[in-house]
Amino acid sequence: MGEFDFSVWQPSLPFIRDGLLFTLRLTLVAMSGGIVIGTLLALARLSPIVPLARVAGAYVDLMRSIPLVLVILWFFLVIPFITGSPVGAETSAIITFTAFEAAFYCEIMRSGIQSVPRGQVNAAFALGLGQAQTMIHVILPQAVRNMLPVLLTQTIVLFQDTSLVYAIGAKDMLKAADVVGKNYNRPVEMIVLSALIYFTICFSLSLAVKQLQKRVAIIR
Amino acid sequence: MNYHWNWGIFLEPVKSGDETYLDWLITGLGWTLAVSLTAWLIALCIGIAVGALRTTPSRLLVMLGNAWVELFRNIPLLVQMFLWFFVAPEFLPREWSLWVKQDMPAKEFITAALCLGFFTSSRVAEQVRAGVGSLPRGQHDAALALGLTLGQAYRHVILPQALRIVIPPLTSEFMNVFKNSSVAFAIGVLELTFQARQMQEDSEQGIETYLAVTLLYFICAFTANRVMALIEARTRVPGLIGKPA
Amino acid sequence: MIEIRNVSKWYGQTQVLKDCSTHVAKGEVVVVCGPSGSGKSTLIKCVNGLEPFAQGTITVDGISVSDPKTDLPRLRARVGMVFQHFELFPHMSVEQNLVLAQVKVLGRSAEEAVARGAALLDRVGLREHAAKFPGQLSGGQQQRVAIARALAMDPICLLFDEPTSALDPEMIGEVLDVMVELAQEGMTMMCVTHEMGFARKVAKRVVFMDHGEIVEDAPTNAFFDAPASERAKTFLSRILHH
Amino acid sequence: MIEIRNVSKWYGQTQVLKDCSTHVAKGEVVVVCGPSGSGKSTLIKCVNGLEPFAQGTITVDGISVSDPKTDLPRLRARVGMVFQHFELFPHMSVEQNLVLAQVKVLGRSAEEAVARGAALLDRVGLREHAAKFPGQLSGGQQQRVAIARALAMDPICLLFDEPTSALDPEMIGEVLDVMVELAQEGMTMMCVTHEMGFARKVAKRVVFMDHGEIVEDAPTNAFFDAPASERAKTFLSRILHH
Amino acid sequence: TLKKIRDSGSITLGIRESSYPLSYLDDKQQPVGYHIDVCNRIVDAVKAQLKLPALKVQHQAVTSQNRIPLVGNGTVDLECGSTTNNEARQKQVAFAPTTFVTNVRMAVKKASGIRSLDQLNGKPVATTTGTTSVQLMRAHEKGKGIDFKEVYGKDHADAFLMLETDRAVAFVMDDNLLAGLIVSSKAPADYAIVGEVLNVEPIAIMLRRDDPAFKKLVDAAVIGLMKSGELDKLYTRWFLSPIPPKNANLNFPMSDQLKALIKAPNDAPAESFNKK
Ligand SMILES: Nc1ncnc2c1ncn2[C@@H]1O[C@H](COP(=O)(O)OP(=O)(O)OP(=O)(O)O)[C@@H](O)[C@H]1O
Ligand SMILES: Nc1ncnc2c1ncn2[C@@H]1O[C@H](COP(=O)(O)OP(=O)(O)OP(=O)(O)O)[C@@H](O)[C@H]1O
Ligand SMILES: [Mg+2]
Ligand SMILES: [Mg+2]
Repeated sequence: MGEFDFSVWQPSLPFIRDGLLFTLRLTLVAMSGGIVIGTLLALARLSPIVPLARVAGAYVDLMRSIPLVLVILWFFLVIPFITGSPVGAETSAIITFTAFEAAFYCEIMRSGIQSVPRGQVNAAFALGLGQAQTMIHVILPQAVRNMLPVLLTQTIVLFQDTSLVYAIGAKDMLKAADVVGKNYNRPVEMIVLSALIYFTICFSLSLAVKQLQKRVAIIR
Repeated sequence: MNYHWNWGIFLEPVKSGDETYLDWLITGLGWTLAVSLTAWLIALCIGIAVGALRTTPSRLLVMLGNAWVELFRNIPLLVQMFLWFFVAPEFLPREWSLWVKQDMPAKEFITAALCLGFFTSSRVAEQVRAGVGSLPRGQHDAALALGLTLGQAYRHVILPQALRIVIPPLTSEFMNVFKNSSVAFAIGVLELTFQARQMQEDSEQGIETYLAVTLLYFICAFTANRVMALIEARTRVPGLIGKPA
Repeated sequence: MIEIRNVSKWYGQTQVLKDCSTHVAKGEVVVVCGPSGSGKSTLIKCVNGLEPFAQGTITVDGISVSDPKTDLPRLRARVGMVFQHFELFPHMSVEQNLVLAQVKVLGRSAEEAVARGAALLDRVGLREHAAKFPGQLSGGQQQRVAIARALAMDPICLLFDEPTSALDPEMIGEVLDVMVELAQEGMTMMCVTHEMGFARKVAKRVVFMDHGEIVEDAPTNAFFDAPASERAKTFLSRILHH
Repeated sequence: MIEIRNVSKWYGQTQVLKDCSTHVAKGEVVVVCGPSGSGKSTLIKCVNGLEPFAQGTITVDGISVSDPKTDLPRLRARVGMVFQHFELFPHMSVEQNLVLAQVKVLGRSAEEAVARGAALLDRVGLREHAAKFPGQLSGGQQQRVAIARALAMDPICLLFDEPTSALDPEMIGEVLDVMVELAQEGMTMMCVTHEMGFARKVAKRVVFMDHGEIVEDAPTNAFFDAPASERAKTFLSRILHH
Repeated sequence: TLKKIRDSGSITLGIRESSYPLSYLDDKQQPVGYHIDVCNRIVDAVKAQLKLPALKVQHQAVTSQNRIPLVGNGTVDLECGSTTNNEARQKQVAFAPTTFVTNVRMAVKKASGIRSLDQLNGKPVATTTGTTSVQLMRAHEKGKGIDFKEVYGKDHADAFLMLETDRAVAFVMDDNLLAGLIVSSKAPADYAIVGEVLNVEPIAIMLRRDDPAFKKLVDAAVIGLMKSGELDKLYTRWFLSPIPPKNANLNFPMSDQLKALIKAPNDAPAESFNKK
């Protein structure tokens, strides 16, 4: 194949940008949705109501045991039967990622909640706070702070995983790069470009996480 | 649904030969296991070493360890597979490159196992570092105070405890290895995802195919989970149940 | 004020409280002591319903703790509790620690709660630390904030679970001083502690526990001068010996 | 035996040890005390090289700790150390805890090491617990195992860093008893502790630290009867007060 | 389907992203190609029949893995890619009359001197994962008692990359795709399509099964194109003139089979072709 020809990078930029926007949107929506649903799932898993805990546990274990590509494919094929009408690839991707990542955020939040010393619960109860008040004012804020780095690390993983939407033909950044690579028959150059972009973004994010960790860590 | 179900499909012979579709899936499972287990072994060895390096007092070693981790965890696995398979050999001298590309035995398998192994090692290293960091500093001091060298302290005191602590997150990683091995089809390893594509193209019973493959992946991940649980139970230290070390 | 009658409790197979009975009258200070694992913490947590128990009854100000009809949060709001490890909320400033329950449980307005909090901080000598976070205070200071937090709810009685045993020796004094003052003002208190100086000074009675049982329940002087049981005797000699 | 000369140490900008000098002669017991954060742990960890220091010298049995040519592991093997939180290796049985360093550092055979371990367990009264894991022992028992572990290396001197301050009051006695016995047998010891009874009984001198400085270094009786500095006086009154 | 289209006011076309020149993305990443044009004509017919001139046309990228389920579950109404019409698929979906015929052959580097499949014994041969070519190669190996070292790309471009980077000496695939890959490669003159035809495959537009009304309309539209000579024009535009993105000319004259099919349109599966 000989020498590389990086001139293909220039015309690819608009598509890369569009793909990146989709990737970011998907990441953000799935992250916020995933954290909210994940937290609820975590509460369900820790709740004393056994059936509820079981169901949530089964959901989480199932999601954690299947490759994401297959989950994406399944949702894409199955959602039309639930909703009665087909949804676009992008909507399907957003729903899938939220549902899938919720399982992972659930595990993180669960260990976050468990990392709060039992004495804190006792102290809150002893002050007369109710279950829900204790959860909202005392436990969750500490759990989130303790787990913030892990939550963000998971989000970086999520950001990388969005590349798997190729399975249902949604156009994320990697896909855009891929198509340009094929059009100009410069696939290798485009792979190198996407590797660079992913690395830059993920690396800056992980640096940011480290900074944040110092900032918000609870002084003990 | 407008779909023609055929659950007997797995026992039917494939179009081009005397194997059945089930044989295909079994071959696929075999390669999936081979890639995953090899990668996991690589990931454990490198991950533990790199993770431990990152907790040493030496600035240089810490930086090397950090570089390794950041490099391998910040690029999607799929992209890394491509880089290793298509880009890396181009930097070798011409004859080597040709040998790697045409004659190296099991080249897809080796590339996939190494790539997945390195990728996972960066995550294992991160967990191991966290595990070592969560040990009380006094353990390190106590080991040194007895006259153990730093190496002996890691070998006998620090790592045995840190590894026990990180078994739960390592369980997740072990499960992930099986799931992530599905990306190896991209460079032509004949593993489960590859066989699934081939089977659904050949048989046109896509849904049955993917259900079966999903189930197989689930079983792999679930087995991994149980194996780790067994290890966790086996290595549990009496008197420490429930207490953080 | 606090009536504990024939309380028993099991963790799985093991019985951790065996038919315990005692009481604390209004304005009285009762000290609970005994070896580690004897069930002191468990007993005191039963008093405000933090631990459920299988048999017996506990009433606080006439209200039964184990009655399912009792509004436990309301009851707890009237019983202050101070823990061995302070258990301040680390993500909130000292002031917020004092205000939270006043607003959420008693429904006080924010200003009112802040004012009450400031007054109590003043009282424990920590007015200037209101804006700090617990992690920025020494152990002794944290424990005094915890006492102020309990007092902010205007409790009818206070429970203490080894309030000084996680403190540096130097700081024990400052916390005990606050506790002695409270006792002298007539606060009803039930204290798990091994500070025998404190017990001698303010306790009306000492309750000695071992293996989940209340082995001795005697007026303070009688307990120190002539413990009735052998177990209490060895215990006392061990902790007073050095 | 231990010579500390003009040692200074910084953590970033803050100086945690300021020109500290003292010594422990062979067979002597020296107690170090002072408020929390005054640098006691830091100083004692400098003695066996667990903490590096910027200025000054420390020699143990004539060997300089900070000399880069010194074989630190060998030196440390000859200096026993006992920690506040015991720091037994939780994943090893009591016996393995005692054997590990004997085999790996001193190169003893396994049988020899086990025999020596058993003898020492006997001595601290824990022979029957050899097969247990640290998590299955009480705090006092763990600390006695930790002392046995240090003794198994046949050290020329022992360093203690608040060996009793993480213990339940009942268990302090059993650990102090072992330490007193060692002192009376002529072991060279440097102890960070607030157990003033112990200090009075066996210490030759008391070193008082505050803010990283050695404020006072006096014979035991002189220190207790008439502390020279104001800071030592208030400190003593606070910890003896209750 | 027609009712659904009327109710939703939109029709969804399934497109492929790199099936040159039947259905692929141009340099603006818009779907174009011979089959896309055919589909657009069918859509015109749908608009006319439903009297819905404002009918919205949506595109959904599909892959060889998901195209059939997506047609089945209603996500895609017309699949305008490069789907081979065969018996197994006819159990799942219906096909419009065949609009293209492809021959499975191989591409090699001219310099390699390879002219026939038999020369490939023991050599690495590339193909694309999950395509019928894989089976054809295996069947051929068995028949001739020779042994290829198969290597697999996850899509056509990857498989071609293997040929380009010397990981493989030949790439076995549909000839129109090979032609498309060659013209857009860095050095089109280096490659040639050679060797015997492994299989002849009719390619057609795919639609849902058991929907006679819709099929009738689609059939009529396609046959109309054929009868009017419109299809010839489209063929010329895509196979015999410069096309995007590189403005290269495939120079791929119409095969006799396709000429015959235009005269007598049908939707018979591949099996009936290769029987003859
Ligand atoms: N959650 C639990 N599950 C099982 N056993 C428990 C639990 N909590 C406490 N115990 C057991 O109950 C007994 C009493 O515990 P408790 O904490 O009340 O003792 P204590 O007297 O407060 O001791 P300490 O002085 O160490 O605080 C102990 O034997 C303890 O092991
Ligand atoms: N790793 C560190 N980084 C920065 N400062 C430290 C570090 N370790 C200790 N210090 C500071 O050094 C000073 C002395 O600490 P040291 O642990 O020696 O005190 P101490 O006298 O042993 O106190 P205590 O009685 O609490 O054990 C303290 O102010 C402490 O905050
Ligand atoms: Mg207790
Ligand atoms: Mg200290």
